[in-house]
Amino acid sequence: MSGGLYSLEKKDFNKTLDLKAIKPYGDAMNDGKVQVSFTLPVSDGGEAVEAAKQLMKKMGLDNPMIVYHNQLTEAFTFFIGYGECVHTIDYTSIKVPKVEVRTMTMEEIDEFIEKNIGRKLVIVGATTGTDAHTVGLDAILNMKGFAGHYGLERYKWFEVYNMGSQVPNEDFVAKAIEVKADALLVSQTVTAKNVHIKNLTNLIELLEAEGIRKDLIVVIGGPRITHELAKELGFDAGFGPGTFAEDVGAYIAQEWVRRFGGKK
Amino acid sequence: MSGGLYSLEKKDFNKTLDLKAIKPYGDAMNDGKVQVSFTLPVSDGGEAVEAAKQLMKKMGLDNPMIVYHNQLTEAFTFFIGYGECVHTIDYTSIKVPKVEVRTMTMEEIDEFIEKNIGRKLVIVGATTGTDAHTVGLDAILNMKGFAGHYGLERYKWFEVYNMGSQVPNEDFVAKAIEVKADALLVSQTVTAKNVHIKNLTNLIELLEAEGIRKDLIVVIGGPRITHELAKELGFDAGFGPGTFAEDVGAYIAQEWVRRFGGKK
Amino acid sequence: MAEMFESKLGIDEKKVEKARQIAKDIALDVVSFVNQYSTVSVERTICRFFGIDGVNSDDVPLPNVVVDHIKENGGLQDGVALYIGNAMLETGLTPQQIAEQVSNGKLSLTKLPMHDVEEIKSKIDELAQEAIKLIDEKRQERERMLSEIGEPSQPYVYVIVATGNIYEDVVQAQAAARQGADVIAVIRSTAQSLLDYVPYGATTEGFGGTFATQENFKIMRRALDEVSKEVGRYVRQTNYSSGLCMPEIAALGAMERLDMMLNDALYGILFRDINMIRTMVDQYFSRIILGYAGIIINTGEDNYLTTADAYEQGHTVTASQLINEQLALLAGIPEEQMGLGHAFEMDPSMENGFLYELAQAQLSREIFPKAPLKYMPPTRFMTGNIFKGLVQDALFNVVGIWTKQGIQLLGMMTEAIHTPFLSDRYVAIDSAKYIFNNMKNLGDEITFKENGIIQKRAEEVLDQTIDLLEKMRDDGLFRSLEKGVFANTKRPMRGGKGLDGVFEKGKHYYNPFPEMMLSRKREER
Amino acid sequence: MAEMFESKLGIDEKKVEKARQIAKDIALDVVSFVNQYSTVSVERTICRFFGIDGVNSDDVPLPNVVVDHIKENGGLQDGVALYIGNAMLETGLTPQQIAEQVSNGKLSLTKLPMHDVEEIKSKIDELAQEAIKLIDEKRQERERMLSEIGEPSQPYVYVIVATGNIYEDVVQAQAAARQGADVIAVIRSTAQSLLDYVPYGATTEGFGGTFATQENFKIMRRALDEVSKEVGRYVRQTNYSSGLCMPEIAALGAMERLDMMLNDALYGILFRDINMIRTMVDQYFSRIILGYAGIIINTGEDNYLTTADAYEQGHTVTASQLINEQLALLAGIPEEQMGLGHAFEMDPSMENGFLYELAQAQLSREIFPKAPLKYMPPTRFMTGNIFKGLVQDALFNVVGIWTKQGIQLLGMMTEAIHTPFLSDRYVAIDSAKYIFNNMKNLGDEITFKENGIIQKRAEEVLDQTIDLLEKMRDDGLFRSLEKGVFANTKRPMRGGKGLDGVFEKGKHYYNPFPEMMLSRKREER
Ligand code: B12
Ligand code: B12
Ligand SMILES: Cc1ncc(COP(=O)(O)O)c(C=O)c1O
Ligand SMILES: Cc1ncc(COP(=O)(O)O)c(C=O)c1O
Repeated sequence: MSGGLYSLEKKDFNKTLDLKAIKPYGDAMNDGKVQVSFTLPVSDGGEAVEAAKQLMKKMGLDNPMIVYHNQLTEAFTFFIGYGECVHTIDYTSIKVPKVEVRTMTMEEIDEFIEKNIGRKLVIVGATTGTDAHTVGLDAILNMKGFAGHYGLERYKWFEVYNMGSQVPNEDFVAKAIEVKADALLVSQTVTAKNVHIKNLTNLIELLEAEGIRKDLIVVIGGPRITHELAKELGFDAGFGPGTFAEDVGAYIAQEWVRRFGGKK
Repeated sequence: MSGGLYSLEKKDFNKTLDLKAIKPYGDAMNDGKVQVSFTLPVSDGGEAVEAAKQLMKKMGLDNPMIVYHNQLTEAFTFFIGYGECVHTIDYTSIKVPKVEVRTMTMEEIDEFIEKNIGRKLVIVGATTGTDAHTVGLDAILNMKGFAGHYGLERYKWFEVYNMGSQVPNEDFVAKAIEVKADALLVSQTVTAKNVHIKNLTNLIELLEAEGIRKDLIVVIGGPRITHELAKELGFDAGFGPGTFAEDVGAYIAQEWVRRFGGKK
Repeated sequence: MAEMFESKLGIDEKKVEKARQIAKDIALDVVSFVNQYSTVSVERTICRFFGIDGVNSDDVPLPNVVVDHIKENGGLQDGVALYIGNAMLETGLTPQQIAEQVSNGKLSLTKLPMHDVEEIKSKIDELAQEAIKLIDEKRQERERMLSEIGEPSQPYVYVIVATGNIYEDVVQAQAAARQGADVIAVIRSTAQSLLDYVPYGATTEGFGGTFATQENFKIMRRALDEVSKEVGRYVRQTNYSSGLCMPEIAALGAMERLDMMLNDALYGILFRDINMIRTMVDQYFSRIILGYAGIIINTGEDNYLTTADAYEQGHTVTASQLINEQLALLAGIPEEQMGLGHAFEMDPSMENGFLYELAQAQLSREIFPKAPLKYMPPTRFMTGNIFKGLVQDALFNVVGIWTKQGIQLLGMMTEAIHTPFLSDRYVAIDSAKYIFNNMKNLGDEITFKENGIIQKRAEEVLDQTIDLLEKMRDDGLFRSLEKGVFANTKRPMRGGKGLDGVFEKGKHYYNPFPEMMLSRKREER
Repeated sequence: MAEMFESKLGIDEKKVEKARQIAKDIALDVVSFVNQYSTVSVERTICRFFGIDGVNSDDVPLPNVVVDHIKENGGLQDGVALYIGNAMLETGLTPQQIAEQVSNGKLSLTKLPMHDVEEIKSKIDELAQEAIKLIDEKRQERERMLSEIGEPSQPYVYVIVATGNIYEDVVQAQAAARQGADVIAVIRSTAQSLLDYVPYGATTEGFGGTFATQENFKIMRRALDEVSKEVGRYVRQTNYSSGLCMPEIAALGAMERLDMMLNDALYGILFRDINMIRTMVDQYFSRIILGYAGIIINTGEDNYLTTADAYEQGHTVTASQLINEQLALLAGIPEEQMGLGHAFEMDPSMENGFLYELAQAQLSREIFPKAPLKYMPPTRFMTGNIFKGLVQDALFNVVGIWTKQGIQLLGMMTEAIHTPFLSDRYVAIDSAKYIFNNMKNLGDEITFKENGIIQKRAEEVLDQTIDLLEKMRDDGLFRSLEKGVFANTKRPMRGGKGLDGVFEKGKHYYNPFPEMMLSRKREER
């Protein structure tokens, strides 16, 4: 009942936030807490647990704690662990490329195109390769749109061709030429074994072979697509989960003007 | 429809098991797949996701994928990620200290003590310090035991004093002296802020101050206790989750003979 | 057809009968249409039944070589059976030898002199008997194993493996069986359904799945038989026959003792843009085979709800199930083999969504009392939040045990991320087993409030189903699909993949199997 | 006492009445016993109500200084109020000044000349009125805020914070509120319940929890009021008063507008080895305070099932709830403030365990129709398998919404590992909100089969409860606890901590609060 009560063991880490060296947060700043789970190709036992802990240590997780381990089948054991991460990240130095676009509503986009371009922009969209997922593309293109946001078909100043799914790149490019597209919209969902990378790279090659790459705004989207990836693969922009039609619509309209000037 | 069908992209890792360099297993040998989750003290956004990925890279997780991120409150974002671990563990070199004991049943233990020691071994058990968790200790000591394994009170050749919970180390040691204990059994469940380490270290110090450490078998148990830790702290053995009375009983009986010879 | 039942939902049995009758009309119309046609895959199936197997030096399967050969030479309208039978009579070779010779260009089947048609047919019938004998054996083998090793209780715990490598699949399948799985499905490599041939041999690379090949079927069957004995529970094997090779894969399944097969022309039409005539013709033959072989079919209504809203379009699932039931019955599939599909796809953010889902699942149960319904987990609303996902899957399992589904395809918490890891499958099985055991008799214990939310919802869905079926009967199935009745997806009757593989049966066309299998089935009853 | 109810469980209302009557007998017996005693903590509570606060240079709280001083000088049997009142009359100082002087050794309360007892009592009553006014204000403030800001629907989502640092707790509490929490409990530092004083000031270090201090209460209250306005939902604050300072902490809670308090002598007896007389005396006064202050109490029956088997000992929970209800009523706590405890602790590996749990939860609901029952998550069978744990918590949430529990203390998937991380709490809230919304009206929609597993189980528990209560009435509560009726734990009547702080009230003993508070409560009705 003396003052000694509060002289508890001191925590041995600095508890102030330093954006130049951020760490994971469990329930105190910089405690570094990280949860992991993984399977090792060994049977369960003391040695397995020790191996799991050593692995966590190599990952930079101090005081590794294996809180659960269970043999899944002979020679495979599943682990759940918690540890304290020693690594830090300089948050202030991170710069992420983002699609540069001024947000606009459907009405604003239509008005913008009418004023600055004066004709309908022609768009061809498809899920290419062997990919059969159309929900994302339809969310962007279909009249009814997605989560209360109308799709580009509803816009007065876009003319939209939605080719659907499993479209070979060759057919896609042929259609682009046929309808004199201003922009191509590609959707890719299946990313297992990086099949999308191959397919997307091939599309750019085809467009270049046809000599039309520079005349088109070429955009990709999908649950695993980032703008960064799109740029790397030679596309103009990439759109990930949570995209709405107006994000893409605004981008295409503005990019068109940026690239090809005002009314031609 | 030609033979090209199977010339798919090759996986770029060796898919054979090498116990000198094991890696996590997602769904193929050596794919290295690890799941992580953690919170960073920054608001959500592209930069936050990038920071999370960089952290994963520092942990040695290649191709880091943030599959979910959600702002928990301003300036805190939760991440779930998957990546491919680059680290390997030499499983063949792992040796884990284990309690050395020949497994015996209750009857065998009683017989063993009767034959080799010829008198009841006196045991004092307690949950010490401020810890109020008795279920684990009772599982080992109480008549009725745990999961169908009788507790040590049921054994003919053990005399058991169960002091219950929240026992100060001083009282515990006094009792040991009073009843001329052969073995002390300590249970520790609360490990927050390493309170158990402090408490257990203090117990050994007390025993040594009293000059009785070497005369006693001193054993600890609890959900976070390992034999390794027990040894480090100066105890004779440590018992973790899943321990039954016969594990401890057999150990005490055998260790007593090992240490103090046969009948005295 | 359905037994007398006491409905927990208070639904009117007469309405159910009415719906069933309309569905039957729709199905009869389809069957009488498809009976006029055959397809390249039907013909390749006949080749396979006759023992033609292997690939040529270009890796083209010999059944394709033979059928393409006859097609190119303008003889397909008569069916391959006739040409093979004739060639056997003429050359004395086995069908396999004939195929090899055709492949080498040493033999032209259409150029051989034609024997008497009745003579040819009796040769063909001989071959067919042999094929059927093999299937009979496989079927008996299954029955024997089920009774010797043991039949698990329903819902069956159904999990997928999808490593791309059949040997890795085996490791994972056996692990899953040990953890408690009752059914193992080997997911096919992406878009295999669009291949107009069946790949050959054991394969170790695939995209998001492993190729369905006869050899792969065999390897997995052996592994599952082994582990079945170990765990004392017959572990069922599943693969996919929907797609351009529907009857062919069905035949391979029958020959390698698969126990279930995904089999749904509607899935191919809607989600793979396969031509509707092609796949309906294929489906009819494939179902005759599967029905005969004792293989449970799995239909794909669950997929509708991945693109259409589960609340608004719940009745489309029921309507499609009823049509699929009738199409299956007409192909000789008994109710006990009808794994009609549906899915837990109600928006998780919907107030009382669980109640609506419960109503729909119970409705399926009551309309199809004998069918081992195939209940699919949430997929549409799964995100990368594996923790939330695990809870969604848990509620799915609650509905599964509560409404006594037959086949519970376990959800994986990583659904939106990757094909399952070994550990994902463990977590899913562990969780499902916990729920199934902990809530074992929930379904027997609970009744629904009269005219409450659940009962009303069921009634609403049933009424909407009847409305839809009536419209569909007016239009016919094909026209209805053109209008986009299912999955918000419209498909033109003459569009899609594989139409060029359809042909009208000629005067001499002969395929011995449908009649043989159907009549034997009839005798059995 | 309970309203007429239509029982889903088909339980016999007469049995419930009978059980309640026996429990009342037991409680009356306890109250008449404890009425003869007071304790050091009751006396310190009076000091606090009189405005005595702060610590001396040894960090000893002044209420302790004053009470110990009187005790040492042999005056405690008359109660501190009398001495303080007398000293005020004698010195003209405020109670705080008096305490400071005592602490400095400048004043000896027992040595002052004694004024007329009636005069002293009227001085005391004046002070007491002021204290009560403050509590009234706090109570009205709560009511105002509830109606202005908004009252969440039940089950309230209740989560704990436990960082050890009140400022870190604030961050986490506000985050939780934003995510959807309705109640925030600040877990106390381990074993604070064994401290015979209340620590002082804002604290930043604790073991597995944060010290309960008046300042910490204030800091959290301010933070929660702030976030309540932000989220448009009044967020309740909870702390713990069970333990050696039961009435003292209750008083601090009343003064700082806490909304709920853990308050259960039985918990202290069984799980903290606190002497039963001490804590029963303390509890009686603490409940009078809490009842008056409009604070919901939380009882600790849930804890029984962490050591005893939930299936075998389910009835001990019910029996204890009934006793706690009667003890609370006698202390003026209305049913609407009775957060009686129970827990989801059925062994997850038990066949139909969910059904038994459902029966027990529904039974609690039906026996205590107006009480905001506090339903505790699985803890005993939680392991390090966070995935399995999340599913156990999900089923717990299902039972919570289904049986309309009042206060759902959310389980954390990391229960067996650590006090919750910020993200653990998020995952728990997200999952509970999903289930509560998705199954909103499940309870209204479902009825249980007559004489089925669920109904029979409820009846069995009720019968066992009556048996147990009858035995307990024969023995009296104290003797029963010696026999180990609850939680498989035996406690001697004269053993345990804190007995030396109990004393028999002397002839002049005076504590103005019980009568004042109880009579005002009576008037209110
Ligand atoms: C629906 C679905 C299906 C349906 C598709 C129906 C249809 N008509 O689309 C069916 C049942 C047919 C199906 C089949 C298969 N599927 Co699938 N399916 C899904 C599911 C459940 C939902 C996808 C979805 O619709 N999301 C909703 C939309 C709105 O989101 P989105 O696509 O991200 O779109 C948004 C943004 O990304 C962006 N966007 C998307 N495209 C574009 C394009 C442009 C230009 C722009 C600007 C923006 C944009 O905007 C959209 C709106 O914000 C996911 C699991 C999941 N929960 O994610 C699996 C999933 C995508 N499928 C998967 C797989 C493997 C398959 C199969 C290959 C399985 C098999 N072996 O049989 C098959 C075959 C399909 C194939 N070859 O492509 C995997 C993919 C794994 C991977 N990353 O590689 C997933 C993740 C499931 C899993 N874990 O296995 N599937
Ligand atoms: C039951 C329980 C309680 C009960 C305890 C009742 C009682 N009489 O024991 C009550 C409700 C009182 C309680 C209170 C608290 N608890 Co508690 N409690 C638990 C719980 C749910 C189960 C523990 C248990 O009984 N396990 C079952 C037994 C059989 O397993 P076991 O102890 O591991 O024992 C086995 C082995 O370890 C070994 N063993 C154990 N002891 C010994 C000794 C020897 C000599 C040997 C050989 C072997 C051995 O053998 C046993 C059999 O195999 C855990 C959560 C969980 N699911 O683990 C939390 C938990 C242990 N409690 C916790 C906490 C923090 C508390 C509180 C401090 C919370 C608070 N601030 O109010 C309080 C205060 C208690 C205190 N100061 O100690 C934390 C501890 C965190 C940590 N690691 O520090 C846990 C993990 C929950 C959590 N996540 O917060 N708790
Ligand atoms: C009925 C049915 N058939 C087949 C498949 C898969 O076939 P594919 O190989 O086209 O992906 C599915 C997948 O969901 C299905 O539901
Ligand atoms: C009724 C009751 N009071 C108090 C507590 C906690 O008190 P302590 O500070 O002793 O851990 C609990 C914990 O479960 C409880 O149930």
